[in-house]
Amino acid sequence: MLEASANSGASPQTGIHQLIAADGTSVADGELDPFVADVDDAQLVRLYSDMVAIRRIDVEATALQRQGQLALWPPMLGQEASQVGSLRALGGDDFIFPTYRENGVAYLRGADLAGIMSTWRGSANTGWDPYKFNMATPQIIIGSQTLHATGYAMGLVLDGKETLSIAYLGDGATSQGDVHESMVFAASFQAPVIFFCQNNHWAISEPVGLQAHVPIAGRAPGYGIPSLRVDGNDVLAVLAATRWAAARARSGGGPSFIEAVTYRMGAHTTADDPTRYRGVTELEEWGAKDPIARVKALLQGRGKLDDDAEAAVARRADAVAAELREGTINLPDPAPLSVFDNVYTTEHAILDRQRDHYERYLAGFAPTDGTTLEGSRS
Amino acid sequence: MLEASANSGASPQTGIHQLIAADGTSVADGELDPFVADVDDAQLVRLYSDMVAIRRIDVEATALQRQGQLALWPPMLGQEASQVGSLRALGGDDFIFPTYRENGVAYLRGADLAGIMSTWRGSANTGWDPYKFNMATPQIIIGSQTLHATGYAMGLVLDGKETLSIAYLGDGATSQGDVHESMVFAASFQAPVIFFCQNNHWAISEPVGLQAHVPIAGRAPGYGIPSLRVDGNDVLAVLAATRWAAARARSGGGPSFIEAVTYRMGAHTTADDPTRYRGVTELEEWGAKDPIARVKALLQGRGKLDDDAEAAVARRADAVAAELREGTINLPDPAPLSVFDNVYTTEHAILDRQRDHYERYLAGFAPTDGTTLEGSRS
Amino acid sequence: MSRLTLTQAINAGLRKAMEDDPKVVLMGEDIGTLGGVFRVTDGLMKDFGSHRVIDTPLAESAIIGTAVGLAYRGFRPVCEIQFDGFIYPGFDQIVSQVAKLHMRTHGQVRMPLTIRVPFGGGIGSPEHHSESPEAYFVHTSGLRVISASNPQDAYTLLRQAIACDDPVMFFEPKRRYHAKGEVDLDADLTRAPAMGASRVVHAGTDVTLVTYGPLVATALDAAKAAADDGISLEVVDLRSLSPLDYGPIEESVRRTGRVVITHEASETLGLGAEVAAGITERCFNYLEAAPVRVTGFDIPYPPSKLEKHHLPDLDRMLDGVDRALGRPNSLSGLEG
Amino acid sequence: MSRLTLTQAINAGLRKAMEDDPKVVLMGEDIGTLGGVFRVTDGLMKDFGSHRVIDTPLAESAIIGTAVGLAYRGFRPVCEIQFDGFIYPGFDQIVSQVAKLHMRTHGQVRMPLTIRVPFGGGIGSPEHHSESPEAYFVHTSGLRVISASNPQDAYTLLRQAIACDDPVMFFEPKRRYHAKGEVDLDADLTRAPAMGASRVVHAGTDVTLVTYGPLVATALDAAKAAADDGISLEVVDLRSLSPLDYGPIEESVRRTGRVVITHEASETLGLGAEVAAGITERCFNYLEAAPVRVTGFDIPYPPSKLEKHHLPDLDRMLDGVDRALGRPNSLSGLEG
Ligand SMILES: Cc1ncc(C[n+]2csc(CCOP(=O)(O)OP(=O)(O)O)c2C)c(N)n1
Ligand SMILES: Cc1ncc(C[n+]2csc(CCOP(=O)(O)OP(=O)(O)O)c2C)c(N)n1
Ligand SMILES: [Mg+2]
Ligand SMILES: [Mg+2]
Repeated sequence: MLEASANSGASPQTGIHQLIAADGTSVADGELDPFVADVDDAQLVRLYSDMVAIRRIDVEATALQRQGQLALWPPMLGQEASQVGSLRALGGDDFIFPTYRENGVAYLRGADLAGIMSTWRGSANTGWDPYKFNMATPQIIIGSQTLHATGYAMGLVLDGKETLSIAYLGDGATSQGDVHESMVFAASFQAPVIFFCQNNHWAISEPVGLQAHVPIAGRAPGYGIPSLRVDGNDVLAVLAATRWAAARARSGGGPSFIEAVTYRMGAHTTADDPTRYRGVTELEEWGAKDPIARVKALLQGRGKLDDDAEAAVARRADAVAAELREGTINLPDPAPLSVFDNVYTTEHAILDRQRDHYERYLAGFAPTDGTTLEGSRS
Repeated sequence: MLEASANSGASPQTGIHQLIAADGTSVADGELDPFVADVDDAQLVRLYSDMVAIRRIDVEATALQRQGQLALWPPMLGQEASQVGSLRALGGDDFIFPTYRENGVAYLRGADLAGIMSTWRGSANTGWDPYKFNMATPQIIIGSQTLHATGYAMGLVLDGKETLSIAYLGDGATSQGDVHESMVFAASFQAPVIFFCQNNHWAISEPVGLQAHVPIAGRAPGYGIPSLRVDGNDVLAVLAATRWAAARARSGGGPSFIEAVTYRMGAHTTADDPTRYRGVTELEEWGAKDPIARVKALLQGRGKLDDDAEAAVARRADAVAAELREGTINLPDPAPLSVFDNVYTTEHAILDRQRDHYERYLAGFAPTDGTTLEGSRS
Repeated sequence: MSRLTLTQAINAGLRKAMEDDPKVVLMGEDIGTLGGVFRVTDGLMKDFGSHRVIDTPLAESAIIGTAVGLAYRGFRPVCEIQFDGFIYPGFDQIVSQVAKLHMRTHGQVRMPLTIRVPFGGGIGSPEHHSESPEAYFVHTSGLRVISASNPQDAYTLLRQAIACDDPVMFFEPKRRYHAKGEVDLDADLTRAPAMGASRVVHAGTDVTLVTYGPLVATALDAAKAAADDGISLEVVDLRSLSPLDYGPIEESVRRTGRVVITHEASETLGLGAEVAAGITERCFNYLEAAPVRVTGFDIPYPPSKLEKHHLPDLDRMLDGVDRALGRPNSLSGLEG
Repeated sequence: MSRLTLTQAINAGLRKAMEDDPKVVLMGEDIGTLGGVFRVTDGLMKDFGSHRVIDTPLAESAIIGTAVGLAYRGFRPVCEIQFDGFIYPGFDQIVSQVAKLHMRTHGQVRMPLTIRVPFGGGIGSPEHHSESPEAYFVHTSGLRVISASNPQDAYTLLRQAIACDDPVMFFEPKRRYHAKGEVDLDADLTRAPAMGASRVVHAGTDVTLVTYGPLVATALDAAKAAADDGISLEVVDLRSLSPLDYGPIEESVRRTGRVVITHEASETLGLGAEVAAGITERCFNYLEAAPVRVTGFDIPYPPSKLEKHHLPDLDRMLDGVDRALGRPNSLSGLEG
């Protein structure tokens, strides 16, 4: 019988670095502790606030999808610590290459919420300027962005910069040839790139055991790339691990690989129905390891999350939700002739002719509502 | 400065399993010895004879290329132990997926020498029936065949067979995405496939250090695939390692990876000029580790290679050379209309029309030498 | 006769092929437990087991490449590529291996793969989910390329594709997945129209409208609309994109003298170029006007709010018909 | 003026581009120490350093994909693909990333990659070393596609390609690599013919013969041979395969009324299909005969002892010319 050997070893809970346990108690980790020695309670509150804010983005976007305002939404529910912890370890000059799921990262990086949503509404392919936020736009072709991050990091070496690039990727992505080739190039050229893999246990309906027979973090050393396996629901551990990798990159140490072991609590996207392929036990089990609840417990245990602080966190989340909703609903539809925009940087005899023909064709329908047909070329 | 970190660590001479040292003395290896406990001197003489025979193929083919009888030839000089040792560990039902360089393997498998040469003469794309010899034809797209071998092995599981498949690959090939994906699939489906990598230190002009920062055999464990690193110039060690992998495959143990550390003593192909990129020191160093010389020394040391035995080995090599030359020179040119053969298994409206037109066109030139235009369709 | 959606018809075709031949195996991402993101393989893993309905790791080159190995071993793999835009990582294996192995081995190794690709736009999806990559494969010698436009054809053509000893790219018009039609599940394959045959799906006399896959339904609507306008369109469903079957088109164009070709793929070297060139070669003396192409533009697929401006619709088809007839149309007054 | 081979001209073009712009970097397999398997990059690593002439690991998807990352960072990578048949593992990165990123990012990210591909047959090589994959890229919106036929054009077009902010596929006719020609190394790029411009390389009046890359030389020979026969051929070198420049062809066909298109790639959806369709659209009323295609057959590239039966040569071109002229030819007496 040919059956994937769904080796649960692909994701054992052993050997995973952790700084905050699921119940909110602190855990000592000799390797990681030094990287977050400076993180005081105030900073922990900010990380908490970040997580609450991006969870709210998720809730709001999911609702907007149900209301028909978005065509699709890929929830990040459960992965807030991985997104927040990794992003907050980076400097503003570090360049990010995300997948489609790092919408929380994009928000924290400063991208406009409506811009982020424009992709999921279908009004634009992507919604922010990569150079303004040092963050590439969402990548849908699985694994592709890891090569871009590696090439960018090769460019950093050529330019003599001390910044880095980071590629986000999923557990499923680790099966793609491109991810392998990225590691080969990154190792050969000692490129300052961080491979940040969110092992959320699922690639749509496929469990991580189908992609990886043994823990994913075990792959990188085979290329000479050091790796760390951390609790991806532990924002401090993720922050520390990413700082470890960033420090290596900045000091000429080359590439690093991080496996953040987390869990996709929601559907793959709003188009997916996970009840078809996974049980509730697993969900309950992971629900008890919620990344936000544990920080809250930790802070409350220390008496560092009073009502005022909670209220401020809630206000921020409310503001985010309002801005998101408002911005999304008011996103203008793109102008018809903008389909021809930006295919090329300059003129193109064939496409320009098609545009002219289509403009003439549309003119035959004589719009009466005052809208413009023009794309940016006009 | 962006320079590949040519980490010599990519091929350290440490940690390499060996049973016959370069000077022909026996070496004990607790792990490998059991796999060749049955190999007596008579068998060793046969392995020696195999190596001498395929070296002669190489010499003869290289000469034929210089004489314009072959368009190209990829020498295997220096890699005889890797080819002979691996092939001789296999059963006749085990299916082989070679690269373009395993021409010695093909000969030992029984393929007709002229057939083997037809590819390199340009008179046929390939020259043997894969099903007759359980060996696929040469693969030129680097890495591609590792997926075919994996799929074949998946098929063996489906068919409930206890045979295996083996994919040959080079050190350069390990950088290709396909090789990675093969290991992912092989591990997931526990396919009985052997990845047999001949690290001959070069991929055309690129040293292995550019492809692999640390030893190649270190990659496989990251997929949960056990690997061995052996002296690829040691026919016994290669035989033992391949038997180890074969035993694993046959007993449901799944895939294995072998890195045979050897050296491409010749040019990449007859079209290549290695003096442009590598020095003589390296060549001399490896010349001293010749795979054939060491077996000869071992046998002579034991008094097991008398003049009669040597004469028999030489006679076989001479016969091979004569058959190869004779067969190659007499290979017929393919018939013009055979360009249309075997593109499809049955009729094809468009191609059949092109064939008819071309037949009519050629007929206009009215050949007078009695040759036929027909391909197999006639 | 059963009334089935296109997905149900394909599902039934897969089921029948698996029942008929134990060497048929399905491979792909999420095709097992989930039944595929479009539910095309729904229930098949349950009924045939995970050894014949194989959820693969996430790697398209490997899906095709291991299928090649399985074919070597005598299997008939049916690979699902989840969406059109994800076929490209498997392109090398398709072009350099699947298409060439039979010729490379002098006919000794057969490659009876079927590669199923949900293709085309119009479903409001993000980038890479609405591509029409068929031309790449039509240009690749050694492959056969099919596109079904309705449930009956889908059922029959898929069975023929799987039974065919050549590799077949099977393009499924995903935006018609829910369209229903009558399907004769017990029909004898040997009496069905040949896999390579195109078909006139609407008879007419003024202009020949050639299309395939998702736009066949639109073309039939256009024929109705044109009829109201007194123009009689003959609609040809190509069904086989490679090889092209010029028979019915030729016969039609010799009567109409005018031909419009429409598809979602970009114009330049889209299938319309081949049909236009091929029909001109075959019917030059019968043509009253240059063949007209009504296609997607030469742009990457746009965001979904713009897709209606990229995809040929009924109005654009009729505008093309006007052009073929020399009637007032969007290009009137322009040279060329 | 210097007398250079095609490889020397490309080498000079690379050198000039690297001197002019420090952001130009070369990447590829064996391009550094070895200078490339065709010696096109000979000496460049020595002169510019291994940080600008990068020997990469053996992985085409990564060569293109890391070049995308370098372009993100403001570099202008020039990637060498060792042989035509090895471009396919990089196809996904080219089609889904290189071609689309500028549009995807609303023009914010530019992809000024140049991808050099030695292409075509006729050099007696084994499989995968003689492919003509240009049509795949011509069909891909977002790319520009160039093929130079002589040293001067190679030098100029390559510099233009590298300077272009759009991605350019640069197809080098490898069997003409040793052909020599005069090259003006100091010519002002701003005064050179546009990168997108095709050119009449031999004036004539009876039939227009359109081609590019390796077959331009053959077409010029055919023009000479035809002249002996009293037939005057006008030969057009396309130079730009995408976008096509119809200007000179149109002008020519309006005079000759007859056109033959010839290339090594397979016929079905080869570039000839687009030229035939496009020219018919533009010149229908001037055409005296259907455009004729003289191309490689719809087969995988054959073993080298058979390649002369696949590749269009002078005789097959002239047979095509006869067909265009309605003179006795290989298809006379056949219908269609
Ligand atoms: C090349 C490619 N193949 C298939 C898909 C379809 N697809 C989209 S997301 C996905 C699963 C990805 O899983 P993982 O990498 O674990 O990321 P996650 O969605 O869990 O964040 C698949 C198969 C794709 N987008 N690209
Ligand atoms: C996909 C692909 N890219 C490039 C090449 C060109 N090429 C042929 S052999 C070779 C080097 C292969 O090196 P390795 O895998 O070490 O095998 P070896 O030749 O040393 O046996 C290269 C780059 C190819 N054949 N296929
Ligand atoms: Mg996942
Ligand atoms: Mg090698």
